[in-house]
Amino acid sequence: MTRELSGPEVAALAEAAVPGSVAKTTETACYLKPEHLVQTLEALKTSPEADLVHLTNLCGVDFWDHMEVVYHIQSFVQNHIALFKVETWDREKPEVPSVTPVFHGAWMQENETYDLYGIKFPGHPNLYRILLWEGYPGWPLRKDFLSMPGGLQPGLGEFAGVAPRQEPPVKVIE
Amino acid sequence: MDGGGIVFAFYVLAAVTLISAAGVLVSRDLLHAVLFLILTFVGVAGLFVLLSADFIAMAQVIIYVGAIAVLILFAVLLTPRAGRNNGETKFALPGILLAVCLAAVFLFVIHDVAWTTNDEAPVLGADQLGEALLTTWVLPFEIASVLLTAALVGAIMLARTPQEEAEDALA
Amino acid sequence: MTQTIKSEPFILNIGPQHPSTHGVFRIKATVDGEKVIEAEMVMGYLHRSMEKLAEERTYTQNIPFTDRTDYLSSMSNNLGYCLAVEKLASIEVPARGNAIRVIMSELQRLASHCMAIGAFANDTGAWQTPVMWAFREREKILDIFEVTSGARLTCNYMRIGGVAFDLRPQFEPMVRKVLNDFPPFLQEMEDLLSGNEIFLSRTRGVGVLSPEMATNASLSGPMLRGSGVAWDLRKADPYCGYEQYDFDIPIGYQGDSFDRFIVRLEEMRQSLHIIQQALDGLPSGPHSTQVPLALRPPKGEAYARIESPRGELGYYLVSDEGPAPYRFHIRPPSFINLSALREMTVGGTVADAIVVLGSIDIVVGEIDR
Amino acid sequence: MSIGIEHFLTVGALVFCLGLGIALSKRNAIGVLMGVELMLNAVNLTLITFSRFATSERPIAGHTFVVFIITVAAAEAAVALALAVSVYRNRETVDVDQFNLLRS
Amino acid sequence: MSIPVLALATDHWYDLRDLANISDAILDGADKVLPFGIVYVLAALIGFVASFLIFVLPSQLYLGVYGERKIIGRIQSRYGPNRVGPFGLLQPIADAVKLLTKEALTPKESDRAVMYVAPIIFVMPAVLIFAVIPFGPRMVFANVPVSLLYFMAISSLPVIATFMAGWSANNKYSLFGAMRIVAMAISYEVPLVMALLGAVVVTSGAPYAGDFLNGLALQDMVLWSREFHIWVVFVQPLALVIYFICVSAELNRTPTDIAEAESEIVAGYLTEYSGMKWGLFYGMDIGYALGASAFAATVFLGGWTFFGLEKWVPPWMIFIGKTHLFYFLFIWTRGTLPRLRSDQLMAFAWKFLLPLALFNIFLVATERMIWSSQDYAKGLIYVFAVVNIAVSIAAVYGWARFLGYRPENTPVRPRLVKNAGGYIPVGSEANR
Repeated sequence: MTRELSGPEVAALAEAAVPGSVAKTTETACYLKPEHLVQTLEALKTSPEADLVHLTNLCGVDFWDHMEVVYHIQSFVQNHIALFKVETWDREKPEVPSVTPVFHGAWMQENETYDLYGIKFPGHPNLYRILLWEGYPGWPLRKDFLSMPGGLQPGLGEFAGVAPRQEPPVKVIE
Repeated sequence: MDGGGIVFAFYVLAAVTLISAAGVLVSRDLLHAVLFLILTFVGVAGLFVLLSADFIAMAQVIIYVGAIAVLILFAVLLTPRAGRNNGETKFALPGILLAVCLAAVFLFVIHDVAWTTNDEAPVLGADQLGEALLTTWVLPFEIASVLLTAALVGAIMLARTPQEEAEDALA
Repeated sequence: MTQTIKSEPFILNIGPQHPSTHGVFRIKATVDGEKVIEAEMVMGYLHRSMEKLAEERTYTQNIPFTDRTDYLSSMSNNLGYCLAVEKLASIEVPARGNAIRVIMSELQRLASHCMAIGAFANDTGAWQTPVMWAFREREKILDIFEVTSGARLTCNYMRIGGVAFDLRPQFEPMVRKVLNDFPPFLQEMEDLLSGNEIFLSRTRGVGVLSPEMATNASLSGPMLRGSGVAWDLRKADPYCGYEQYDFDIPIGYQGDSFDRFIVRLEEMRQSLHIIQQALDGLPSGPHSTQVPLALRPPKGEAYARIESPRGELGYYLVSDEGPAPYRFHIRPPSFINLSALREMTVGGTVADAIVVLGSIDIVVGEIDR
Repeated sequence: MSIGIEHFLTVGALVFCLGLGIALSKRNAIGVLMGVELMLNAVNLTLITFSRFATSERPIAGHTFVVFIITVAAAEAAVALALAVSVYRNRETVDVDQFNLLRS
Repeated sequence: MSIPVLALATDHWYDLRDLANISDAILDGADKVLPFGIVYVLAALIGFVASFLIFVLPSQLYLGVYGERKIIGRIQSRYGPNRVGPFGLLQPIADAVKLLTKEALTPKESDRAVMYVAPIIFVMPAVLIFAVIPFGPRMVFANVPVSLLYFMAISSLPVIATFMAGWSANNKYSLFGAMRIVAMAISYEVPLVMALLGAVVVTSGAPYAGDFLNGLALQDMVLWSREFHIWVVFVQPLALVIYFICVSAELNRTPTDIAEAESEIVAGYLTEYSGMKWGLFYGMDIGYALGASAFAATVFLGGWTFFGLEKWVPPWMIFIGKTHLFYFLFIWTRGTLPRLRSDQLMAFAWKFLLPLALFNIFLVATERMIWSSQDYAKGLIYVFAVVNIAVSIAAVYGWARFLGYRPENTPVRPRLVKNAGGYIPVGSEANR
């Protein structure tokens, strides 16, 4: 059974590898500072006790006010999986350093995240819109994409008789 | 050589040969020129058949059409698009004039000489040719084989790139 | 005399409409003669924005979407998504439901690998025969799916907390027939292809991936195992009670296309073995737990993955206690397996590129989603 | 109406002169080569004609010559094409007007 | 120089064992009424029409189109055409009608003249090939003394047509097909000629009816197998194998169809063709394969003879049966084998087939010397047959081993491990 490392465990590993790299820790995830991201993952990949060699999953999540990039990294020999996150608070020009130099497998997934969220990955060798075409208006997986006039929001708002979802913290762009 | 069939065949074949040879001269596209050249070879092979040189005719088609023309096509493919222009040099006019003069001389000689001919076609099959090659002409035959080998080696050496030579030197 | 060599490389568009791209996928290859010197992937022709759409459907309504991603292995896709929701909402699945899920996903693996090796042989130029033989066997599995779920290709059979319906009485004899028919068929394929000198010379040493490269490029499934990395989520991270069953992980020797082919062939044998065990020990009891229709999982996130026929199929869900997932992310194995396509094709010929693409076993519906 | 030696010789002469014209006038090296091939073919035709019509003790000699000429032509074509390709590679042209390396 | 062929059948026109009787009767009758010279044209027409009506057209439609689809269907465990007519027998006609009514598109940027001419040039040699094939003792349209060379010469022409087709379409896939076919034609012509040379060395100069056989004439090769009661294939098994491989490479049949490799370059030189222009290429591909089969049946399988059976059964039926049998080999390989890469195919011609063909010539020339020194003893040829079969198998196997054929070193089953983990080097999987 693969052990899912808890947030503090991952943070301890990351701190041991690169001191000062952890921004904050939750129960499941370890938030890294963007400027230390590549260095930390590189160190964890080579260190035998962490052995985080397989970037299993990389995706973005939009939380209206900020966006996160989520990294699931797997170790084959230790058989554990670690969850890293990086936050970016700039909605106009979100940027997270690219981990493609460390994990070649991030090539496609960062392209996809850029395509659907507009998060730029400096250091990526060839960042382009992989699924949509160049010049496609907007970033479709952002929550404010295609917000309709009249205050309708994406997402399934409600069932009958259930209180509506709370207002988003960011103003909807018309 | 009488008979309506032979006369008809000769004129058709001569027309094919000459028209396609002229086509090689006038066509601007190198590839079209090669295709005309192939047609010329086929026409000449037909004339060989009329001259009851069956073996030579077949050898003409196999070697000229099957090998040399295909080789030329390959060379055309290997040179990029810019090299496929079949235009004339500045010496075109004098060259063609010289050819025309030479043709006039040839035609005059051909029609002026009283040729003594035999109407009976000599029996010249593949077996006679083989025997002649291996008895009377055995020395040229061997020299031709050496020439072919030399051409083979030379062609390979010429067409090699410096990279390939470097690779072979390492190997 | 200058010694520069000027050859004229030109761009060859392999696809989007091409017999060997298995859908609308395009490789923009720069070729020098027959040699590929640069390959760029162009995809997205089939993009249906599933991840966005799923944010507007309830958790149960999203199950049919997962059918349409990897349409050649819909059962596995259903399963991966249901596992993610169950992990998010902490739902237990009864033992019978788990066993049915195992049987179904292994049958799906058989069907998908049939298609994979058939299409792969087609890409090497075997004129339709292997693919037709594989289709013959695949039909039997699709018949089982039809009897069980009512659909052949997009089954929509798994539910959150179990499976949609219990098994029909004719299910067991049909599966037994498949178990009987498959070993001779696998032997047939081995005779037809594995020992074929032409097939060997087309696939051996073509598209070689070192284990380091395979790991670094996040590959999974037969691509990773073909390179000699023993990694199978059914062993490493068992789900649905895979730990009860006895089976082996097949791994390749040097990571070329032929290794991926024999790994797939052997995986089919192991799948048969698993189905045999699961069918013999099929527990009785409910096939599903009762789950509220308007499922509202607690706030949080879950990443669940399964070993789909193409590799690690992961679903990353974020819930905000709403009736629909706040974020629905698919980790599509064949999309990420393409990361190494450029490394495998550049330097080979165009024909090799086709073979490499066939050995990756892509499904364009899953790449573009 | 009958076909005699003059007819064949005329065809041979005309093809030869056309080949000469091509060889002298064409700019492309491969075009020049084609002209040379045509000339050789015309010579073959003439030789076979004489072998057929001439009163000789050994008429097979004409055929033998043709075999040798075909051999030489094949070798020549191979070498000439290799030359053309390698010249193109080094000079990026097959224009015979541009082959002026020996000019000071 | 031509050798008198034993008249197997009577001279009556109704004797169907030799269809030349009918045509002779027609021509005799026509000669009495028509002016001089017309009869030559008529003879050519009869020969053309008869060979097409009796052999090429039915074989092409019903073996080439229907039979091929049906047989490949059975190989692929499906039914094949079964909708049009009884057992789908009208399928080829339906195909032809469909092709004729389709629009033949020409791309805008193509070389229109060349693209138009290419299918026509492609068809011509396919028709010309059958001129020299002997269907029966007297049923040969043009019994030229160098008919074997004639076949070689004609079969080198379609390459030009396919090159024209590939070049003129101005499509990159077509250009790939054209490049490949030109490269392949040069390579495979060489072992093909070498292999046929072996057969010629066996047959030429053997005594027959007080004269000597001319090995370059196809009819004489048939007479050779009739005289010595053995087919050339038994004396020259290696030559037949090399011939088969080379000819399927030249004809673009499937194991070697790199010029129109469907999974790689869409349809190669045919990519831009449609309608009946494509249909001509498709139909004449079958025509060439039939011509190659007829040639192989004549040279290697004894032509219209069948160990004396030709006295009772019409020889042309025996010949057609043999041709179809050989054609079945093409269909069979098409249905079972994957395709080689173009460079592998080229290497196969030069590294494998050519040395074997040279070895074969050396072998057969030695035997020919022994045979002529023994005054062409009839029994000796059977000894040669046994020796040649054994030596050929040994030569093929030995040369393959020499070139690195090691089936025992190729694992066809993957390694099995019990537990997941990282990379497992080869050899250390036992302790997992």
